[in-house]
Amino acid sequence: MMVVTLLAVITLTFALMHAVPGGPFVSEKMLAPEIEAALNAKFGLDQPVWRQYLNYLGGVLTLDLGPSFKYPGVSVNSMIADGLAVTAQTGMLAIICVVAFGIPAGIVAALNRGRWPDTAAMFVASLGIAVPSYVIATVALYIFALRLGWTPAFGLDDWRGYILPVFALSGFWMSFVARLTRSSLLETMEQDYIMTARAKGIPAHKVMLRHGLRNSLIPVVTVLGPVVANLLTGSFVIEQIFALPGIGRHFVQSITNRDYTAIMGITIFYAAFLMLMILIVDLLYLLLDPRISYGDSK
Amino acid sequence: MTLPLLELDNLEMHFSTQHGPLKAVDGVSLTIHHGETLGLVGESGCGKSTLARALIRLYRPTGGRVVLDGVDITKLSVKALKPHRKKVQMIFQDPVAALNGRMTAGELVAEPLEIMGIGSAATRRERVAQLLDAVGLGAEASDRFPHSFSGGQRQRVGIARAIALEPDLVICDEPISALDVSIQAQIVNMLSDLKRDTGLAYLFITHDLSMLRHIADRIGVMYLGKLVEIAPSEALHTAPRHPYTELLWSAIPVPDPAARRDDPFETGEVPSPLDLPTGCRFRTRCPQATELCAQTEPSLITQADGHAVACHHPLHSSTSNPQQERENA
Amino acid sequence: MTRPVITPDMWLPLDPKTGGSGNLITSTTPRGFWAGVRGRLFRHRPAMAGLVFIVLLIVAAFFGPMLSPYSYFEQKLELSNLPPVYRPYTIAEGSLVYVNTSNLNLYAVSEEGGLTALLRPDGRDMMKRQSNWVIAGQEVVLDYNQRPAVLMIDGEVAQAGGLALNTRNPFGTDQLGRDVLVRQLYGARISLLVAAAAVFANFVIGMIYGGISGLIGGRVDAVMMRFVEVVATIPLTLYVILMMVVLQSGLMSVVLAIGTVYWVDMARVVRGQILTLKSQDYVAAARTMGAPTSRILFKHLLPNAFGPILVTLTMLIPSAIFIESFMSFIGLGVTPPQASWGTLTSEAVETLRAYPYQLFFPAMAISLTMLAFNFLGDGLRDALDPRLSS
Amino acid sequence: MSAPVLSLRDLRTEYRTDRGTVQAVRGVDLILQRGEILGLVGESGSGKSVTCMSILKLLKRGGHITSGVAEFDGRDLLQLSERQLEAVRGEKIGVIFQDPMSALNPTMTVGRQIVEVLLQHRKISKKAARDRAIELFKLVRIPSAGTRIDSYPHEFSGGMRQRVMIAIALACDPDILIADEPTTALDVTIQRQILALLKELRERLGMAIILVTHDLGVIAETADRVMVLYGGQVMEEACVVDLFAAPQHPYTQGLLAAIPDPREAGRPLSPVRGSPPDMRMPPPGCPFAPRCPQAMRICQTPPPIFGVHDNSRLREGQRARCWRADAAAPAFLLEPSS
Amino acid sequence: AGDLTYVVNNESATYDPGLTSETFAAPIIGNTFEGLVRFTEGGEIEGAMADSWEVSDDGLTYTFKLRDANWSDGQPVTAQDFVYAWMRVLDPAAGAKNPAMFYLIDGAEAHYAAGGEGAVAISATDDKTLTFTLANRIPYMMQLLTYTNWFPVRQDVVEANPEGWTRTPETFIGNGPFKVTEFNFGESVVFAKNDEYFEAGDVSLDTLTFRLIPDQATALTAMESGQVDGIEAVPAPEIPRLMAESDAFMIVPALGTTYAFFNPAQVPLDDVRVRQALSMAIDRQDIVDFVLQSADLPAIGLVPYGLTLNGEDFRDGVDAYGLDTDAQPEAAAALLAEAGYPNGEGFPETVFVTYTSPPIEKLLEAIQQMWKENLNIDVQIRATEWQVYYPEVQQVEFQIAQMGWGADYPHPMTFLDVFLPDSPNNLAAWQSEKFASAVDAAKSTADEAESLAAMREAEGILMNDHIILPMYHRYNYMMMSPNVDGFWRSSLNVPYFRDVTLSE
Ligand SMILES: Nc1ncnc2c1ncn2[C@@H]1O[C@H](COP(=O)(O)OP(=O)(O)OP(=O)(O)O)[C@@H](O)[C@H]1O
Ligand SMILES: Nc1ncnc2c1ncn2[C@@H]1O[C@H](COP(=O)(O)OP(=O)(O)OP(=O)(O)O)[C@@H](O)[C@H]1O
Ligand SMILES: [Mg+2]
Ligand SMILES: [Mg+2]
Repeated sequence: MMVVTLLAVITLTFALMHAVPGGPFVSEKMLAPEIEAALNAKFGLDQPVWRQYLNYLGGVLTLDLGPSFKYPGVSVNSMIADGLAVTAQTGMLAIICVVAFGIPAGIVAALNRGRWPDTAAMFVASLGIAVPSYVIATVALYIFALRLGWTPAFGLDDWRGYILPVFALSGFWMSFVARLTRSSLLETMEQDYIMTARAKGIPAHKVMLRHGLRNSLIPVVTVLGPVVANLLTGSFVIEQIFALPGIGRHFVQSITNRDYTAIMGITIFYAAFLMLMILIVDLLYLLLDPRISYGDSK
Repeated sequence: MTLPLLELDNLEMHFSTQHGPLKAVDGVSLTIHHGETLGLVGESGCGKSTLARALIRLYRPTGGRVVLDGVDITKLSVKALKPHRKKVQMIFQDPVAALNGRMTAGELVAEPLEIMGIGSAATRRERVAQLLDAVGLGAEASDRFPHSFSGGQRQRVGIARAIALEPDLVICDEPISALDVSIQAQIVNMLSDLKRDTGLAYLFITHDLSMLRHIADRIGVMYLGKLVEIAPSEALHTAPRHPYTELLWSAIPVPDPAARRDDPFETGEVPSPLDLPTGCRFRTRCPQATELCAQTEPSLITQADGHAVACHHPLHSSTSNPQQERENA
Repeated sequence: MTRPVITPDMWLPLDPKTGGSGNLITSTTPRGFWAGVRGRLFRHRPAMAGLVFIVLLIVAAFFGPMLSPYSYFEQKLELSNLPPVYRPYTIAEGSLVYVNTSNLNLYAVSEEGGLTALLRPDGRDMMKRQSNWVIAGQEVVLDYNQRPAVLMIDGEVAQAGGLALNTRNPFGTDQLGRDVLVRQLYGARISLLVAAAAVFANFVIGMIYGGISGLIGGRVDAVMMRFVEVVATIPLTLYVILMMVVLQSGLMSVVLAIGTVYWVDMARVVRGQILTLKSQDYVAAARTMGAPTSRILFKHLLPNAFGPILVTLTMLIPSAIFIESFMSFIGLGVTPPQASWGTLTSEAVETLRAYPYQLFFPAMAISLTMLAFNFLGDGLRDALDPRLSS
Repeated sequence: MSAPVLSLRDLRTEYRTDRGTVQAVRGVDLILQRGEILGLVGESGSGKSVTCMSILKLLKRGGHITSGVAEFDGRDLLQLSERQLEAVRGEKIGVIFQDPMSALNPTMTVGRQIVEVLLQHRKISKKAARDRAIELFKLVRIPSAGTRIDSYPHEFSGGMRQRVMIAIALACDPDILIADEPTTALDVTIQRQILALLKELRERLGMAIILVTHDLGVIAETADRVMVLYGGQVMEEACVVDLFAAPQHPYTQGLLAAIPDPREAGRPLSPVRGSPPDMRMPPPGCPFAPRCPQAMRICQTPPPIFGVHDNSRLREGQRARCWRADAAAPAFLLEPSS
Repeated sequence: AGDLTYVVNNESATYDPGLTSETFAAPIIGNTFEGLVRFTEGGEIEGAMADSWEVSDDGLTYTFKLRDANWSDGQPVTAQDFVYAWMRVLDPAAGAKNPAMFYLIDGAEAHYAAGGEGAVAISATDDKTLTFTLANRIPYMMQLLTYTNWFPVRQDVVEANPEGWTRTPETFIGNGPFKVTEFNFGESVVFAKNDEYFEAGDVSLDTLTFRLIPDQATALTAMESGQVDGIEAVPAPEIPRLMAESDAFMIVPALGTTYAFFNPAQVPLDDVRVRQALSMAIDRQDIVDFVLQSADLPAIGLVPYGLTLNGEDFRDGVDAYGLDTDAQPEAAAALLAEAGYPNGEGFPETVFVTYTSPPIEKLLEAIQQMWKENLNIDVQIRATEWQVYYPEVQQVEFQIAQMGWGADYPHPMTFLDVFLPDSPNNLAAWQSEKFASAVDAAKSTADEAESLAAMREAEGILMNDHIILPMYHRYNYMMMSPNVDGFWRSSLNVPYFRDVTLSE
């Protein structure tokens, strides 16, 4: 199934990529036709598309994503590997932030439903959702790096360099997860078994954590799965603004450059990653709710 | 004899659990005729609800057949099943879970009518009011939500919903245990009237044996996934043949403080459906158990008087003498 | 309890007619789930505030631009980048100026407090970093050798006055001297439309798709979810570029692009919810009644999954607004000089350092709208849960 | 008579909904002695469950206790903070909820749900808690306790879930057990065993039990004293023998008359006529008056609850909220009672 | 001594001097390689690898004597290295982007067309003598030689790893003042002083880091917070502020002109009066003052200021072609009326296409509004991604297209060449024999004054036909910390760190 999906992704992306105008050799200046022809011949782009497609598939089978068209001498494999090394650092921290702040914020808000911690948390969360990451990043850079000088403007050379990118990366998802957790938790807290737990003399916060939370996590996990895939494969905006050579930036640039092999390679990588995460989410469902089964319903 | 309304042929429902297969229903055969009330009693956890759910195709039975009005519905597709749905309705054991909390009582009761496209909105509303009245809720209940009802009130919504379509068969999974006796009486009367007037049949699962005696034509007794005895109501009450039935009978509480029994009631440990005893399933608790019981599983044998029992050593039997058999062993 | 005075006739049997069932409330008009929802929603104060805000916004977006003396495209280049509030300097009685320290221009302040004209310097000394004017007979010098620049009137360092409102352009002007307020209102039309499209796509496609996938389960679910993965992974940029090449650039294309790809998150959230809910007995009950899948989905499952759905929906709104600006950037969306909140925000971000306040209005507009939607969503969620009504 | 372990005075609880306020409990008094089993019967919807849940302030959203005192252990439970109540719940007072199916957390194994309460109130190891849980499982007759303890609620039958609830409530050997229809889903053999278990605990630990049930057989076999509720008020209270022998309130009489008689199998049963009151707008006088076959004009005035002191017609310990119990009531109204 | 960090905004596709045509590669190649000759800061040609040179009388044959200089691995730079480098550019299999630049050498074009076969007039007579012969006289040949494509490369290194040799420090062997010590793809390139450089004694920096920061605003933040020493560009909206207040701010002549193409094959632009009206209706001064707010100069011609021939700036005394730095609304409206669109009535739907770039879009919005106000016509703006825009423009499927040109070498011809009939960059497919012959005349004469006159004539032909709408001549705006001395950036966009010293 996974292979079929991947094949579909490859095929569609390949088709899409060749369907859109432009090509890897469009640059600042026009090339004379004979020069363009020479370049196309060199990279095999003079062959029919189906042939290129088959050739490409052949390469993918051997796990070789080929050389970058735009950056000769840089292999797509190494582009992904190096990019991942950078992206994963901020991505991991961002995921930790999302989970470590988003979920607790949602819990606190739910616990204090209608009181000020709830209002405050949800106000901040609404802002976090309403203000896109590039605005957060730019404003944060302006304030913290320039005005206050607390953080560097770019680079991950010391821990302070991580603060702004991680903050900008996680802000939206943190807010979203907080709101989702709160909403789901409030729903769960109306169930009869919560009353049972309270009747057992379990303190309110434990009731919420032990009985409420787990039963509320399905939507949160649903959302978190792809978020993990997204954060670990990078965000173009953040990597662009903070000058991080991560996958997200490589990916968007590969599209701008019509760097065919890079587009394909990163898409495949991302697709595989996303599928893995969604698989994990589906498995987590089973863990979270023993009533779920993936059999055909009667 | 006319075609039975429902026929279960060796119905099996096994669950797979982390502790291995759980034989919740393990080969039950029975028939229900039009206009008949079949009571079903048995140990808690013996598979009554599972049987009910399997025969209504909420579970896909793992074995056997369910024949409804001459049609085998065991393997029908969801679509093909739909016309048969109308014939069988169910009152669920758990009223909280069985009522959608986002619908008012009125909407809940109107739902089957709507699905089957019966009547106009106005006539439906009238019918809903009628139904709610019939179950003793009163029309003002129609715009309340399940959560605002007491346990018994909820159950009555479920009952009203199940009879709304005037089905041929209503499966009642403990429909009245949450009701006070007066309302029990009211509902039972209503169900009887319905049966009389429309020829409705019931599969009535309950633990209230005295109520069952009152309404059931026949009663089946289940034990650990098996039907161990089935007989006309009166016969079963006056002369139970299976030792388990007798045990059950002896445990009925009597509404008379003078007849109070304060003895500890020890009947041995109930075996687990995960780990069934060999031979007769009741033998571990049976005072009459013999070697034979441990080896061969008795099959349900219908005797001349229509009384069927699955026991090697039946009690009160006209055909066999338990005393004698015990000596033989 | 005090004992009532008892008269002998009180011991007579009660006439069944008078005493009868006076306890029963007759008359209650049948009220369904949705009627209750409406009632509860109308009593939810934050939700109503949100709703009122959104309605006002829509009204303002459609009628506001008509009332403004400016149009969204009209430029006044020399009055670019003016702030909504400023501190004027008094040169002489009735002669006020505003100094824009970011581009070192001087603007005349009208009697009403509007910034109405650029005052071109009479001279500029690059070496000393000074510009000079003669205004109302006074020698005015702007010295930008120091930071922030200092205004000197007749050799004296002048102090700026208190905050004044720019009455000509209450929200200030943008890089091309256009009125930000009108552009903001105009942008609301586009962004709200895009938001509505996204909401619609999510509501219709996302909910139905996810619902069916979760409810039917098994192989159908597997295939449908793999399709979601495919949609989620094919590069959006390429897709948008293709749309742009195939279709005319414009709002409809944006709506179409968003509609076709922008429902996968919702589909997955809905499916997750359905998976937990479908094993509930009330679903079983509906099945025994022969309820078709669609009814089980819409009547039973989705109303019970509304919490996360609404949260997801409200969070998708700003994303859609920003996706629109991204699409516009690539060339699919609105064309210049049209503006949407998304494009206004990106423009403001570009000039963040020089004119930080330009970000305020678009960001505020989106944030307030979001808050309004969140309030409304929360209210709706509460209203949809009859248990919460108290 | 020793001091009661729980005394509840003038409890009033209402549910505020957007369709009006439901006056679920309207001034219930209740005295529970140590080691006593108090049966609570009454009309469905009469406020039995709400009374039980009010004692520990376990009301669903919208529920408000508007007055009352629940004295336990020298303290008024209704005045305690949530934190203080937590120490009482599960530990001193155990609760069995009416709906065993939805009252268990579907995503937690039943074992953990029992272990949890033990770990909360007892300083014991996880292992010991688990052992105790298995023991409790055996006590409530769940077969192969050792393995089924790791099952999830949905894998249990209704009766088994109910027994899990019982096990949870009994886990800490509470002083008071509030059992709201604890055996409705159990077959009679197990029901009898469970009731025997409760009686044994009462003997052994002096546990006091409030037993809500509709099964008058169970009441007859188990309860010491019985309270009959109707319309959110106590209609009658008596020791179990007196109640069955000489019910004073017409509602109680009607209730007893509705019990199916095995000798009359197949005949229609005789329910109390009429329908229950709408508790958003309870009748001004006696709540039962509109349905009472013997209603009098005075019944439109709320009757007080009469006790022995007010009226010699009642037996010791018997109370009834009916004007006919009033000393002033004309003699002709009184049926020859047994 | 010292370390310096300089911010660049783009990753270059390749750092191979022969293959690239990107401006982004120039900073790296310009500091690691040197050609035969180079520019001085003042714009004069001086010898680099070449010690001396001779040009034959017919101006066709060039002979260079190389000085003793080494590659960064210590091997001597030879004439064969140049021959190899140049012949490689002319081999289609190598994939060079700019072989057309070499077509002026006799036989080169045919060689390329034949797939790398056939004689080319380039030869090394010995290790230190290099000769080549042109097909036609090229007045600006010496300037051309400063372009990276003419730099030498080492055959052994290139052949060992033809694609990847520029991506690892070990194989990236150059002959310039710095050598690469680290390549971090997408992040940075780190250089150290090249001790083998022939003027190594003049180089004072120990290490030099080019940090890639794609976002100009971030780069500016890094600059203003002192994290870096120089940035190659500043965000357009910041120019006025920085111009006024920053000591580090630098304005560098760029030899670039921003203009729009009119497509004379499309209605209504097929009428020269319409083209002229459109051109006249925009206020170039306002654009510079209020839209760009920079030091850029309003353009009313193609060739930018600052190109001097025969001691004269090209622009001096050149006709205004009916244009002005200010708008001429009345005259423009009159022209438009004459063309049949009085007060803009009946003006057909016209689309102005451009590529996505916020400052350019702003500019076009201003122009759009000027047309609306001055001519009462509505012109649509359509901005698309470069990759979509450029091929579309190449197909001549546009009405008005935004474009610009930057000099490859400091000579007016680099601008005029664009409009030759066979130039791939002649996007409007404007065919003018007169223009071609004027350009030819300018190239074939050895007399600078004559050549200048011919080029001015050529520009006149172009401008009078109003094929382009010139907007402004651009400058580059960058920042370099005030304690960096000796830094200069050529008008061809190469920043030179060779002579940099750091003061405290
Ligand atoms: N959450 C609620 N909101 C509104 N009304 C409620 C709510 N819960 C209970 N009620 C009402 O309060 C009254 C008392 O309910 P309660 O559950 O105590 O009845 P009960 O005596 O336990 O009945 P049963 O025997 O059916 O369980 C009923 O009229 C019921 O409708
Ligand atoms: N989904 C399931 N997965 C695994 N086991 C199950 C499942 N449902 C029921 N069982 C098991 O099947 C057996 C029969 O359950 P069922 O609910 O049919 O009992 P019952 O006769 O209705 O009992 P009760 O009278 O207590 O309701 C029990 O042992 C139960 O644990
Ligand atoms: Mg059951
Ligand atoms: Mg109750």
